Amino acid sequence: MNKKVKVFFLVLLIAVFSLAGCSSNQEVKQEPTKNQGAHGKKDGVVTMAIISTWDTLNIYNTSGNYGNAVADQLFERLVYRDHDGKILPRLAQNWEMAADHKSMTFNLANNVLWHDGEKLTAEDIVFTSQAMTSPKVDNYYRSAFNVLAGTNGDGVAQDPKSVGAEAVDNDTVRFTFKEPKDPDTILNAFLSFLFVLPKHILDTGDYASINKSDFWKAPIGAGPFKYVKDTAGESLELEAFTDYYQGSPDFKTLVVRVVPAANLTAGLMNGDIDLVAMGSIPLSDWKTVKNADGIEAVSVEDYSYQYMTFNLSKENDSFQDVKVRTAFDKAINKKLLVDKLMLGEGSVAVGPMPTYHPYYNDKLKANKYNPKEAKKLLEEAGFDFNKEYLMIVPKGNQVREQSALLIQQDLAAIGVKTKIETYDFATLLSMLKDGKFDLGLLGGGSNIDPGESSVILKPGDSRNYSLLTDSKWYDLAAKGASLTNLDDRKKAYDEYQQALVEDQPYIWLYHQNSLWAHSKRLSNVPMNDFVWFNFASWKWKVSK
Amino acid sequence: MALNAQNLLEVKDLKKYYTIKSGMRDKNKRVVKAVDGVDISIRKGEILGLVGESGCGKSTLGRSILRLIEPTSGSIIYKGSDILSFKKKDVRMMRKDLQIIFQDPGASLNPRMTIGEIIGAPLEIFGLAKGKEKEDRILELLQLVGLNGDYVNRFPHEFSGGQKQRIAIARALAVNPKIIICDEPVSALDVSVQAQVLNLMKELKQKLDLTYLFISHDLSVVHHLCDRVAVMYLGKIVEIADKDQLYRNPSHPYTKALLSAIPNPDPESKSQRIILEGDVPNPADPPSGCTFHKRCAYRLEKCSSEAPCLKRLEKSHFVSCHLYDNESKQVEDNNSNL
Amino acid sequence: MDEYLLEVRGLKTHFLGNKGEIAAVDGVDFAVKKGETLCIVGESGCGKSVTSMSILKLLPPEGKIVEGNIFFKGNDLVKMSESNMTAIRGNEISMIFQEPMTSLNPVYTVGKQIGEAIRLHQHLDKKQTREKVIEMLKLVGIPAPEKRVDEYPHELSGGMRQRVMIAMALSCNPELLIADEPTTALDVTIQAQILELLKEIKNRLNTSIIMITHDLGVVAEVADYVLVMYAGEVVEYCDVKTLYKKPLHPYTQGLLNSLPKIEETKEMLNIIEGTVPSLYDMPSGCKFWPRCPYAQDVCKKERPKLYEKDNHKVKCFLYRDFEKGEINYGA
Amino acid sequence: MNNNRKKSMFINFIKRFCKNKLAVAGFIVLVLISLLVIILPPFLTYSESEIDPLAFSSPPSSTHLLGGDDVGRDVFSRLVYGGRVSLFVGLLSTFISVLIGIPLGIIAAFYRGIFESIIMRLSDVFLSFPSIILILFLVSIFGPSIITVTVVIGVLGWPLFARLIFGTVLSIREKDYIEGAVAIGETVRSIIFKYILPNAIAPILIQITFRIAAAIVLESSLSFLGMGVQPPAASWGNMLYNAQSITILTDKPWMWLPPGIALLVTILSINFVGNGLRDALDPKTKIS
Amino acid sequence: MKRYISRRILVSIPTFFGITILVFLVSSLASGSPLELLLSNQNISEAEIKRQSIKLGLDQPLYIQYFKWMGNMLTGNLGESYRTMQPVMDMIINGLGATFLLAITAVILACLISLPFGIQSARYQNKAWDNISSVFSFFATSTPSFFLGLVFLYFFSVKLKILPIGGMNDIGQENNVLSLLKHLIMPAIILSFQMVGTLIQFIRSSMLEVMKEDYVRTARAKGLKERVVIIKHVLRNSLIPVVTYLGMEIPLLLGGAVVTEQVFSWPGLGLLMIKSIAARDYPVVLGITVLVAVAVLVFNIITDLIYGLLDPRIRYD
Repeated sequence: MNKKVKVFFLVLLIAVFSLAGCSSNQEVKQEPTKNQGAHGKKDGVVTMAIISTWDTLNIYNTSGNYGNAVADQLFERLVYRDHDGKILPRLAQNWEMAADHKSMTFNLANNVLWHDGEKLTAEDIVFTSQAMTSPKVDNYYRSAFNVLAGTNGDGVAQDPKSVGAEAVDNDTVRFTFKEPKDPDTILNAFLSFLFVLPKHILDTGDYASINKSDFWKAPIGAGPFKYVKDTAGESLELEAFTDYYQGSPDFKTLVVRVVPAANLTAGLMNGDIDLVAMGSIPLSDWKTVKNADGIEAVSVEDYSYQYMTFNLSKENDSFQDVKVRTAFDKAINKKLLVDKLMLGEGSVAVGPMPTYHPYYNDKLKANKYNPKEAKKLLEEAGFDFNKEYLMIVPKGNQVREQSALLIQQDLAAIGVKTKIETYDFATLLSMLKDGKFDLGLLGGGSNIDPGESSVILKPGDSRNYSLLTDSKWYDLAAKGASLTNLDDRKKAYDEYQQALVEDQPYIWLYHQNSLWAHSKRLSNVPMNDFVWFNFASWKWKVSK
Repeated sequence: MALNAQNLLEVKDLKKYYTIKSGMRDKNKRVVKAVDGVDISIRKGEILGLVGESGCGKSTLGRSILRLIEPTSGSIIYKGSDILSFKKKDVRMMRKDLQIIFQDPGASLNPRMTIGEIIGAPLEIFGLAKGKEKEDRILELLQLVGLNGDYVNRFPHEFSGGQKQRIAIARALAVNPKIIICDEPVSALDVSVQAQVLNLMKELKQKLDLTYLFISHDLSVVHHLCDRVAVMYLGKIVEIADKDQLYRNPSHPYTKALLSAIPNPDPESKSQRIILEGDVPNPADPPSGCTFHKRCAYRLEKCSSEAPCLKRLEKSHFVSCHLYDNESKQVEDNNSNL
Repeated sequence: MDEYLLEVRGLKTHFLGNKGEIAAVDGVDFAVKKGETLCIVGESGCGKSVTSMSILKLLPPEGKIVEGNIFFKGNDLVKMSESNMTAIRGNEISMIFQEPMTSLNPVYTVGKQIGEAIRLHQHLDKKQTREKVIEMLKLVGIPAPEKRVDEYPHELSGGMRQRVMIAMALSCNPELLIADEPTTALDVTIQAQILELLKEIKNRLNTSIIMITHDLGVVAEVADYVLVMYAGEVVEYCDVKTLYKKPLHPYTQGLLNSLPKIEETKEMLNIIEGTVPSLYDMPSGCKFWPRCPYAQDVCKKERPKLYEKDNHKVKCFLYRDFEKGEINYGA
Repeated sequence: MNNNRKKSMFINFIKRFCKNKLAVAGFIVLVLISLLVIILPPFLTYSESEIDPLAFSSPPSSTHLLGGDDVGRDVFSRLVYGGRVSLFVGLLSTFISVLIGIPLGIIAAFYRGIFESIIMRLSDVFLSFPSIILILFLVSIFGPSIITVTVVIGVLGWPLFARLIFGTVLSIREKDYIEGAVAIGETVRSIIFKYILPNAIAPILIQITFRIAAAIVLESSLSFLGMGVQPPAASWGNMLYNAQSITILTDKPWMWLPPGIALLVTILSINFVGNGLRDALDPKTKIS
Repeated sequence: MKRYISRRILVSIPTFFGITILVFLVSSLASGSPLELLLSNQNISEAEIKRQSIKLGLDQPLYIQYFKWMGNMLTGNLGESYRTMQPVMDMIINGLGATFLLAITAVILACLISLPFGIQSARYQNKAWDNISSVFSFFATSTPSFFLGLVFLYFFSVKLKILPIGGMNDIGQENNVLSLLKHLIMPAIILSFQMVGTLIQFIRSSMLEVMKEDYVRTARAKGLKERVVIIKHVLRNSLIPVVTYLGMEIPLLLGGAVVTEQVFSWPGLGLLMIKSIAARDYPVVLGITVLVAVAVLVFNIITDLIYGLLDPRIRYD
């Protein structure tokens, strides 16, 4: 019996070690050659860091922005966009909006190949549109498709044939819309998320098979890089697609690696990381990074915004009076937030759109920081100074958590007592929904569409965090979205912004810059465009 | 069966079986018959010795009488009623009459209580004395067992083994018991101290009119102290007789071997010794028939199949052995004088 | 000197206890000849075990020999290096202990444990060792030794384990066997078996034995010479018959008298009053005087010497005239 | 008279405890720390969440003894308030563990049978499970806060005490003096309170000390992981939470060294005291 | 033996189900559905979130959800992560490998460090060596691992720059064992540190206990050299409780490495747990919890078996 036991343990031991071995990979491919120190580099390898996992390679099922960083390497989009919102051609060489604004035609580059060598045609785009509007397919971003004819408000099309996408010829695709649309809306809101999928692989005749397909484990796209292998949630290895129609990337391997924000700086400095793509370098490390040799650090103006929400539900009458909300806006020293917490790497917000937004209303009459006036306003409104107001803050964004403290101090200066509580996002959301709060700090902003912020102003929507009942502000934004004339649209959105300042359904606090950096090994990296997940990695140059 | 007038306490067919479930390791539950049908009676004013080797069940028997261990079956008649049928409350009251002294005096006293508290505890429990009366009684008891009254406030660890045993005796005496069960009270003590305690016990017995059940493995001590002796082997009484009869005329082969095995403190006397073969069998797996037969030099054929029962050999000399099947006088009330 | 196998002279072993240093063995002299059995007898704490451990220098870390000599075949063990000691232990002098239940390592088979000493001292190979082990088991009367050799101690009864211990001790044909209370933990019938075995072995192998015991019955049974110890000192030392016939020291007398005996019936036992004094708190003068019925003034002040007559040594002022030839038997 | 004896036993215990110099040092440090966190707060210039706009990440100075953190809060104040939280969580959670564990352990040991099976099997499950995983899980469910953290750590600590008291009671139950107590007619109640508990108190006390240390470490680990005491409240763990940035680690040691050292010193002191207690109370493990 | 193992497994089954039910119930008490987290991405529409939640069966009664989950689990399918959409099983196996590597290294390290310390301090009780190792073990047990981790990071990564700051591999060096070792060394040391402290004390007291045993005296009386006595007789017997302790400790390490993994971004189960908790990724959280429970049950059995190997008094049949 003893012998058996010993054998058993031996086997167990071997199993244990082989298991441990598996995780660190089985074969040692090549010994590190030459003078590779601790952080030695292989030529032709560029490491791109993101701070959170891309979750899935299925771009239509990814929950966050980090998936986009990967998707942009693997898949092609029709157009892409620079930092200022200017649309640049990519798969589509040029495009034309029909006169009735009900259809738009795109001419494709004609030498585009999939990673498996097949040719990419307009049929692929049509297939993608039809598949992603099919109710049989999971697509978180389906609502972007709701501009197309044949879809309902959520972007679902019961009959794929009816979807407004057609291949005019191999290199031409035409989208038709339910109602007249402005080209900006189409290019910004819709095409941002249209990653083209290969029909020749995914079209099995049954859309339901798309989600389950093994395709997503090692997707074949038409982007600058090919999938090689990945460790779920940790790292992803991509290889340059030498037949890429815009020209092969300058280096052989791109590694996308999940690195906690706290480790970004160290990684950059010791050469583990070549490029910080998604997620900011911690502010506390910013100085270090900026001053480091061999690192190109860029503070990129971001289009996201931070705001404070009020509980405006019927049960809570503390903030119903616009004077109170205005007073709060005047009481908060937003400049201090930007200067102290963000070390100046950001800007004070007036509305959801920053001053560099194409639709920014430069005639906005914003409230000025003035605690004295604020206090007077509160007194006029008969504000209850005895009550302690609960301010809830989601966990995770350090600047936001810290801003709560400064805001608390500012409010205390005008006699408003607040209590800060920090919760994880899920708990916070349910508190918001149930109205178990007085004030809250949140953030938003994810595309350049000027009406993007209206979602938090729509009564009945679960993102209506201030629990608004008045649809006034939402209607203003909706009006803007329906117009096809640029000037009309601009005017409508000016009005929208002015209304937000006057009524303060939310207090717009600040826009925080994204702090990104890359090794000086790399050049020609359009870091500014990264805000829109446009990486243009085929243009990066690596110095030898 | 009527209680014999002489008998203060009668144990009838007492059995204590343990099941050992050695947990995960054992699939069969095994039964250990620690005490397997013992009939014994203690007469008023006598010292009954109970001898046997370790594991023979003598301590279990002693503790069962006090219901410190719950016996499996049988009866223990004391003052006309069966102790085993007592409810909890009655058991406590019974303990006023029946007391016990343990082998290891070091372990039988609560290390966190002073001597006064230890001796005073039974007084309080039975409401025998309070306040000054109690203090006096404690002093009296201490003097009775030959200890200095100044010791009341000391803790047990400050005493030697012999003194601790005296304290234990004082505690047992506090309730004025009728019977004291002495479970190897001197075997942990040195020779010189053992003699002191033995003398004390004898003295107290006379002074306080006590009855002892004296459990021991030391046949010399038993010889010195006891009036009657019962020999136990593997849960059964194999022989019981008056002291003189037993030591002069041991009848059971086991008793004979036991007696001959005692080293004699006299280098000149070279008595022939009976050396038993082998060890005491595992109580969980005893031999069939007479449990002694495998070690017995006189074994008969039937010993391996048939278990003998106690038979009277002479007046108040009983033995459980097939050797005496024919000699033994058939007596009707076999048990009454055990 | 050469006639003695072992000679202990003025041995003093001290222990570092909680409350300071104590003299566990306070000047002990004795000697053992080839083939002779010496019993050291005394009550617990008298230093008899420490004496035996001192011989093999197996004292716990807090104990040390501070004075005296232990000559074994002419060599002083006290001065001997540890590595030379290991060559003697288990080989020329071996030992058996009181608790057969705990004296064997539970995780090794008995064969392995016996074989360990054999392989160490006799440099036998595996197979030879095993044969020798089985032979030893046979010698000590263990039935089916071929089977037992592969069993673990817990599978054996107490008596069997003590036999294993004896087998282990005898495995290298030692000249001296020290048995420290070898039968105390055993039942009477098993004790008889073991004593019988020891006697047989002594006769067969002519091994000298030092037996430590508190049981005067056992002493009478096996001893040639007896050393009575009290509080770390020798109080009486003579051959066994003399001791039982004519005990001289009041302590020895008291000890013998306090034993209940089957041959005689008396109402009360004779006792020695009081208890053994604490080693921390020894009386001045003779250590026994507080319990001694014959204590005189001189006993309280001076320590008696070991007085000797006719090879009968006793440490008591009652016999200080021994040397002058006058014998004054106490009582 | 009796009290005198007990008093002298106590003095004896103190003497033995005092022999262990590390334990005495630990005790003194603990007393100082406790006094500091209890008495000091009202006298502090800055409260734990008060922001001094001039003290953003400022190094130690005369106004801010240990400097300011990255929002300009006084590190020293936060250290003191954080100490309050850490000690509070440690003590209260241990108290909860004792309150649940001791009765359950006694019930299991005294009534055996089904009680023993259920209670001990349950404690096996609890003990063999990595408590940090369980605590993280529970805290995430019930929402992190001082109270949840305390309660969860406290509740999860019960098996330690149940096990300990179970073992102790069982071994004491085997002692002859319990049988002696039964023989003189003591009731179950007085056997528990007069005979068992006084003899079991030493190991419990020792366990309590070590558990307090462990609970403090657990709390600070949780806070360090961001799942414990939530900002703006301070705790030593969540002060260290921010030190996971390289710059703070390298350039602003005043922000992470003080809470770390405070934690280390506190835990070390408690462990020293626990060890001293063990030496003084439990003669078995006493050496020399 | 076989019977023993199968019975132990049988006994473990109700415990296992008990744990799953408990964990599942407790997780249902959480406020907020995990999918609501998607609301933070403003590009995802509410309608799609609802569709997804129906697809995942989150609208169904709890017991149905439990049975579905349980049924899947029995076929080895722990569901898919809400956060990463990966099969939970794959994620756990990935993390388990990393954690196991870390844990085993730490255990081996702890043994290597603590054995000589423990043995020597038991042999030279109350001598200088003993005092040093006792103070060392106190520091080891008292230093919170995250603090020590930060200090190590500060010295070895930031100041001396000789060890990497975190992760399991250098980028592009996934197959380089040397690089793996470099990454492994700090977390393994930190993780082993607390164990070292406990182990030293454990080995020391266990050895002191054994050294008092009669059979050690027997061994000495046989003439064995002190070294042989210590190794063959004292150590062998002292290891029995030590192995039991380790057997208890290893499964605890599987989850207990949370803090260390966080400090060094070691991609193990602990880190996965933290991330999943933050994301309300219940399939993963439940999966890890259940897996750790199974590991604990399995290790208990293994420990028992090792115990039996070391101590022949224990028999399984």
